[in-house]
Amino acid sequence: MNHISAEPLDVVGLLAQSHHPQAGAIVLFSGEVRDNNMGRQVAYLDYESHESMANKMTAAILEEAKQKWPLNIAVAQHRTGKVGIGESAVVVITASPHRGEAYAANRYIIDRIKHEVPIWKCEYFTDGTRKWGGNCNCHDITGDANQHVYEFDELKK
Amino acid sequence: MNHISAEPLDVVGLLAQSHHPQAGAIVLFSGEVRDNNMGRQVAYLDYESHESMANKMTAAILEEAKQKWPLNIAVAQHRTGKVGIGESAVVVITASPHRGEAYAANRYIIDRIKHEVPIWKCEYFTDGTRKWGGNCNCHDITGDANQHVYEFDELKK
Amino acid sequence: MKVQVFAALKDYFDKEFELAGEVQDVASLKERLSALNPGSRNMLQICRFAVGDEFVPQDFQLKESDTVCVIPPSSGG
Amino acid sequence: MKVQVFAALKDYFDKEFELAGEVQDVASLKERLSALNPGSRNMLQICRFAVGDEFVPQDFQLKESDTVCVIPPSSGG
Repeated sequence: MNHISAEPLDVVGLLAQSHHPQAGAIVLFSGEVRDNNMGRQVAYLDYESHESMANKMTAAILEEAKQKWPLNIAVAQHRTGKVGIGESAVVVITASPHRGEAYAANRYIIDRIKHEVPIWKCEYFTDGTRKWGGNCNCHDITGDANQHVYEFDELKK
Repeated sequence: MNHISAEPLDVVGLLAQSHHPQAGAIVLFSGEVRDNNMGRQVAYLDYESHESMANKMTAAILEEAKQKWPLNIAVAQHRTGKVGIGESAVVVITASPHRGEAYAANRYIIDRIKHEVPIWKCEYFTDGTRKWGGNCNCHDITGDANQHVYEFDELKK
Repeated sequence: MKVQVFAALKDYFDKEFELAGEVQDVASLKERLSALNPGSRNMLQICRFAVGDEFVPQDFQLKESDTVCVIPPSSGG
Repeated sequence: MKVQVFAALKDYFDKEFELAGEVQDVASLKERLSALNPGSRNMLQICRFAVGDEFVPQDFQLKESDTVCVIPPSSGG
């Protein structure tokens, strides 16, 4: 599976395929484009990636999630190019025998993708301006571009 | 919306409808029937409900979730009747501006449904036997049929 | 009064039946049902009771015209 | 060597360009690029560098034949 897609993500199609006779819990996350950010009206987003690295790194994150939790299914796809309001920019699907693991793994995967995988968004606003945005700024806290503060860790505190 | 359905749940259809211009995060949970439980081979499940109470209580839980978190969407449906392996017995969809709230509210809703809403499953095994099962047994711990130990609370510890 | 039972309780009682004679409150009903079918006693101890779609406490006063639902612990999902 | 930049760095550099002359390691490359376009210095400080799809450290020795990718902090999702 290619984890980076220039075509619209087929979120419902991916969900429809995500069944497993040993999986009692399916969790799906879809990150969709909002019409506003930080008080400004958003027209659309444009995503760019280092595709080969993003693909490999996403696959590695899914593998690590499978090592940590007993997952029957672990799928992730991120969109590139122009993504309109309400469209999906990223989808993560996890399935496991019980629900705790499916939720935890899903959160782990999306948090790591957002912090680590070389994908960038440019916000285009309705006033015609644009802004490269929402960068992971964990280096401000950790002092190291390779050290992140993950939301899934913060939840445990 | 009827939260109790004797017809197969249209999980992908419900997801397809779940968009909102202010929602940056959609989380879907589907509880599906596994082919085994406690080491026994399951043929199918049969769910029964006190439909009018289950409907009202599910609606109330969704309302409470909306009070606790800024949700753009909060949907839940539970199946009744015979549900085969890999079919969905319950679906919960939440959407919010940011992902933390959508995950937390989703978990809160499914945990409360499972503990509180008058719906019961009977497991039918491949050996021809059946068992009313998986009852919430929080009263063993709390001494009160109305006091539950929720998974979403345990996560914070 | 009319009594409705659900799930595992149907192994002990008809799904819906008439209970003749006076039953003062929910606690008394629980005793009556346990006496009627001793195998159901443990299950009844952990059930909740509802009248008119609302859960009612042990001391809830029952009327002859009530329909009482006996609600075992949930096992949905 | 060949340099590829991404996202906000494209406001300072061509997406892909040749850098003539010797560049010893990643730290030196970062200096060369900052000198070339001082407005990019803050951004470059927080970027990671990759050769052959692998992140490389500051003291990674560069070869004339390398293609170096300059990777700003991620902002996917």
